[in-house]
Amino acid sequence: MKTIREFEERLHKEIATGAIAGFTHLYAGQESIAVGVCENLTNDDYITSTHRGHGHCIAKGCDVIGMMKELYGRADGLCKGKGGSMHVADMDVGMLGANGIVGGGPPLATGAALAAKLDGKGEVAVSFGGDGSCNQGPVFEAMNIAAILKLPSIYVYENNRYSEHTHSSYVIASESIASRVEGFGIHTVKANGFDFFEVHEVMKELIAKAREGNGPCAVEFETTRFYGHFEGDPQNYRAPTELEDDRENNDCLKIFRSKVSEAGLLADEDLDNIDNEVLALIDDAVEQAQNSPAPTPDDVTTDVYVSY
Amino acid sequence: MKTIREFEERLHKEIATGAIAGFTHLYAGQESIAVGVCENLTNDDYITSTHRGHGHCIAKGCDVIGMMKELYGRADGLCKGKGGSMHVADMDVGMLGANGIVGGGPPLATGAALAAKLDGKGEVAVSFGGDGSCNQGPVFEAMNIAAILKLPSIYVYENNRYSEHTHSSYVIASESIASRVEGFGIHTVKANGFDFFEVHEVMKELIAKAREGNGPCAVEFETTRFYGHFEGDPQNYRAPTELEDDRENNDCLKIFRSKVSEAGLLADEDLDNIDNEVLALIDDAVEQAQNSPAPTPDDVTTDVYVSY
Amino acid sequence: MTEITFREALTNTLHQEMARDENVIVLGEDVVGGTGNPHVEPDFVGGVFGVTAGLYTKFGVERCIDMPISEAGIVGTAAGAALAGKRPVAEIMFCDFMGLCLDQLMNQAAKFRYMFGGKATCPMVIRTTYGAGMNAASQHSQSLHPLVTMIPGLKVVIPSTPADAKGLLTTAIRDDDPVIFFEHKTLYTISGDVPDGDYTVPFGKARIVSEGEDCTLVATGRMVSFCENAAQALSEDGISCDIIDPRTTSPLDEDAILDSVEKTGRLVVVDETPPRCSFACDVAALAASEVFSSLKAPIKQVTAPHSPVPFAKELEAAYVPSPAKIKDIVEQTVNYK
Amino acid sequence: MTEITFREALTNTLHQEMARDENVIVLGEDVVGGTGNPHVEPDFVGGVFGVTAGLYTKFGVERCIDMPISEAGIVGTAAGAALAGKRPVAEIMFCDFMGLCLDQLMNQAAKFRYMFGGKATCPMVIRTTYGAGMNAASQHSQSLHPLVTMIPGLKVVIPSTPADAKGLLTTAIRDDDPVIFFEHKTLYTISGDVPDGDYTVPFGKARIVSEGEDCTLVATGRMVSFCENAAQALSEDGISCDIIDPRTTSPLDEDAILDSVEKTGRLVVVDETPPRCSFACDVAALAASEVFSSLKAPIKQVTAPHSPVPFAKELEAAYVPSPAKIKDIVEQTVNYK
Ligand SMILES: Cc1ncc(C[n+]2csc(CCOP(=O)(O)OP(=O)(O)O)c2C)c(N)n1
Ligand SMILES: Cc1ncc(C[n+]2csc(CCOP(=O)(O)OP(=O)(O)O)c2C)c(N)n1
Ligand SMILES: [Mg+2]
Ligand SMILES: [Mg+2]
Repeated sequence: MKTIREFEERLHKEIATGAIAGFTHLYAGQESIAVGVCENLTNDDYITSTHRGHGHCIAKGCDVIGMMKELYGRADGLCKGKGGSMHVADMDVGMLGANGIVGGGPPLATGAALAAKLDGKGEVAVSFGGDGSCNQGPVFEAMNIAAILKLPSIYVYENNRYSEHTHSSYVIASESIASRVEGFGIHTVKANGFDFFEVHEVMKELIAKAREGNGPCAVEFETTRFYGHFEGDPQNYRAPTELEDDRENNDCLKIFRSKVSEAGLLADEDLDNIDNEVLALIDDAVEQAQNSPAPTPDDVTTDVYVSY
Repeated sequence: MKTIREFEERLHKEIATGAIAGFTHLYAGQESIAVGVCENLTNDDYITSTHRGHGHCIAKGCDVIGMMKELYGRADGLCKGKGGSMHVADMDVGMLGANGIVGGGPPLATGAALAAKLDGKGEVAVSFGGDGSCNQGPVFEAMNIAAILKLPSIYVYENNRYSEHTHSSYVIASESIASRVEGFGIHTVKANGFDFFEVHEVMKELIAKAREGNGPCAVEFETTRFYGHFEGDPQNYRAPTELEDDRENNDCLKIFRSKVSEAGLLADEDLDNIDNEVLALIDDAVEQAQNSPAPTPDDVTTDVYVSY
Repeated sequence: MTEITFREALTNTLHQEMARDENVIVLGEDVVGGTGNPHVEPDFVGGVFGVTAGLYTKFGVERCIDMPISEAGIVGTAAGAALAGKRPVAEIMFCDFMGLCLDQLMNQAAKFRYMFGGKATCPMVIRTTYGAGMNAASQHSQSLHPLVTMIPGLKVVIPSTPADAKGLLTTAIRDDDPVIFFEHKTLYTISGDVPDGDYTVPFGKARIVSEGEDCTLVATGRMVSFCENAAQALSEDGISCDIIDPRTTSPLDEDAILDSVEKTGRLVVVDETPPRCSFACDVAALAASEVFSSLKAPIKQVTAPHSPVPFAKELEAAYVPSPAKIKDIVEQTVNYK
Repeated sequence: MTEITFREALTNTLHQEMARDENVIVLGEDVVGGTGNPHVEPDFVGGVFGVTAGLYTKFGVERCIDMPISEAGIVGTAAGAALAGKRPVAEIMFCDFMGLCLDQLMNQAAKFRYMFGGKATCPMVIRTTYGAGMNAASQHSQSLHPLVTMIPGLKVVIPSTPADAKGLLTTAIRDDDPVIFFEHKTLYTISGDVPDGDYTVPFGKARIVSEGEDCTLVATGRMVSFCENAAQALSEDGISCDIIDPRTTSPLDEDAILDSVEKTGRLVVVDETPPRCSFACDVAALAASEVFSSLKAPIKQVTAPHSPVPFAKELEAAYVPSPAKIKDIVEQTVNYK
């Protein structure tokens, strides 16, 4: 979680300097979800992600340095500088891609789950999506298909209350995302996404069910994003004290740390050490990214096809 | 209802002779729905329809002779022979078109309902769709949009148990179409589509609600089709006695006639007279269609644009 | 060699490839038929054009999968399964429905490999039907190969004979890139000799349908036989034509086309799509750029008009390029001074 | 005349047309911004590129409508409202998302009038952004005007200046056919003189950007200024160019293009799409067919390569046609022997 947080905090700064081009959507604030979900997965399981994908990538095991290089558009980035923030992917760890198309991921997760079912090894596929994505037609189709084929897929909705600048209460015509999804005959849970431990528990059960062949399930997590929709967004559509309140009371990292400390799982010192390691990793990543080679014009036309 | 039935029965015969080209999907068996719905509408209300659209067209007031000419591909057909069975439309009576795209209609009905709402005259828009259409993404989107904007639209699902050759119990991952639609925060009713009077009652209430500004609603009608998915379909995917059973016990016309007689609303004689008038009309339509002029090659490129 | 129909060639190929590689799966609407009805055993239909007949009975419900009417969901499912190691062959009943699943084709399947820096493969085939000729009207008669030919990352195949149907479908299924496979509705019933056993036709390699001196005709699918008819009639007037069937519009066998135009000095491109931004334009522009000095006459296209496909028989017949019209344009081209 | 930005020209036009005709309504994702948050008054955003700013405040929630992320639903709603007498102007944030709503564009809006025998009108405008230049990568940088130019029943508009932005958008809103209106992301901030008051630019009428003798350049949108840059550099070498901006790719001002090529004898078409079945092919094929005898050199196209749009700055810069590359190709064309 800390790695994701610091990755994003650092990006926030680097982007302000103009060092990183393109549209970047930061995941800070939602870390407990990515990590709480992915801690229950192995490299053989699949995830699909969104435009706000850094957290999912890191949680699923994408190389942080390779990611930073990718965001800097370097030739040795995870995707050779061709994808950038919205398209980070790593097949080796079952990360089937961030996705610039809202609602693009769930049908792919359904497909990966179909493959997993055929392989018969108990793998699962998880799609991450936002509150806004739940209104996209292909997302409904994907869930229906998974349900009728009893596929091992889990549809995670991270409800951070906004799709871009529009409040989720306006665009979703139902009591909740969860209640609507339930109508698809899919077992659905609503949970607190601010608490890593709750996320982890909920997902443990859902993923186990999916692995056992009980068909798809879904979960709606309450959460918040600490930065704008994209970097540069002034966020004046948010309530005056909303962000401070969230940072104060709904910071999943603070909650995590205090729970860990209270339960005596780790000493403050150990936690600090981890934090310092993370900071060093991010520093290293940025430095390596800054010093990595840029791609060359010839790279434009490679990797379009396997063969052509 | 009788007009629709005879229109379809006659088509069934004419198509077998090769007189009518293209893909034709007969509505026979479902008449009570089209008529029970449209009897509650005026020319200022809108409907959108499907590939199985003849019944909706006739019920909404399209000219039967013009329709028959259209199916025969004549220059003076309702759509000048350009549309054919799957694209019959008549803006003058609020019939926004049969539709060859399954799920194509509901978003259009949502749009027409938006226009109706802006016009503020209490008009409504009804979309007809089959059980198969309810799995199409844009249909979900259309209902969600109508719900959040509180539009005067009604989504009618005619569940005839099959989408082409596939049984609806397999492809719809929910208890019922109705229960899933309800998840969209839309008031939804499930009703017996075999009984004209029940259809009429149910729709009367729903349409009145929509006219009064209470937002969209939906209804799932149980029904059956008496012919194949399209003309030429051997229907061997249906249970052995299914069709005979339906014709015997679930014929909406028989049910209508016996109810009307029982209630003493019309004498047998009067009903027979109506039937004879209908037969004469259909005979006339076919004869006129057979004798109508074919379109000419120059017509191919007209009507693409208003101006170009 | 065995004489079979275009449809049989496709069905046999699916059987053959599914038997060869257990990663090959088939999915689509009504590809089985009868699924879900508690009173019957399924496998009645095998796709509305009958191409997937028998696959369910042979390979089971796990590998021949009926899908709901959800084109985006179908292609997305296929693309996701392909990313995860399967080789799905999905059926989109009519290419007209591509408008519903284009995102999954254009922004997902076509771009994975590139966006992900060459590390993903998406070996899926989308089989679909196209073309006019059955009076199926505007939404069931379109020819949309240009729509996907323009998209980098996709390969586009249009067989015109039963043998090519087999050879190209085999290649498509074994190919590691996403392939859109167009089957002309009116060709299912044509017959022809098809090689037995394992048979592949490479992508990007045109078929030289006939050889001549005076004009090059380029056409795909149903239009190939229309060109053959026209050429037959033209030969009676002493005009002989090269007829080139590119077989795949992406990749395109540019050399075959250009070599021919260098020889004949004249080019007529025939296609049944509307004219704008079409495959006919594409081939014409190629020649106008690459073999300009060989050209003896304007490059002509014979296409459908800029209008939707009409329903009535008389209108549809006037809409589709006819052998007579092809003949006429070739004559004009050859007589150009 | 007032000097304003491209964005301001569009915003002003929307205000003007909504004031003029109460049937004009605007809908799209975040066209208001802030809707639904109980703690704030909306209208913070006015579209992610700010084009619809102020419409909500001025015309109210009934006529400026925030929509869920449902592109098919948005276009379908617009099309249905248009059939029922409204004049919706819907925003599809990036044209890349057309894959999600193409059915409603291609099979519904574009074909109503034809399928219904000329009795329906569907006066809707789809405003959308296109083009590379912001390092937005493969799914947010495409130029998809060929995709809709090929569809009979649609009109396609691409303004390149603030004045055209106003004049063409006004015409689009008043037009009775469905119009797809492409706005290049990088042009929003350019400034230029724009006529005050009521101002329309007709469809199908090219803008002659500059006149010359040696070569015809055809380009739209952002590529027009790239051609101007190239022409400027070429003029120093004594080469003068006609630059033609068709402004609408459908309908196309064929005469303006052909007249120019007849004069110069040379044609270079510039577009930032990939090359296959492109608008560049379309224009090249037109000239190769219609003014063959005037041609002195091969018709060349300067386009993006057959690949998705890459992310990294260096890659994107190499992907998009540059003034230098245009200059180079024009020189080759002019020097062709
Ligand atoms: C198909 C599509 N439509 C619109 C967009 C523009 N867009 C990018 S992110 C976004 C909001 C997504 O909201 P949500 O799903 O809640 O995710 P969040 O940004 O809150 O993580 C929108 C509208 C897009 N990328 N893709
Ligand atoms: C988008 C789309 N997909 C597939 C088809 C082919 N098709 C035509 S009708 C049909 C079945 C429709 O079933 P349902 O909605 O139940 O209507 P019914 O035929 O029973 O009236 C299908 C799959 C189509 N026309 N459009
Ligand atoms: Mg959100
Ligand atoms: Mg049905």
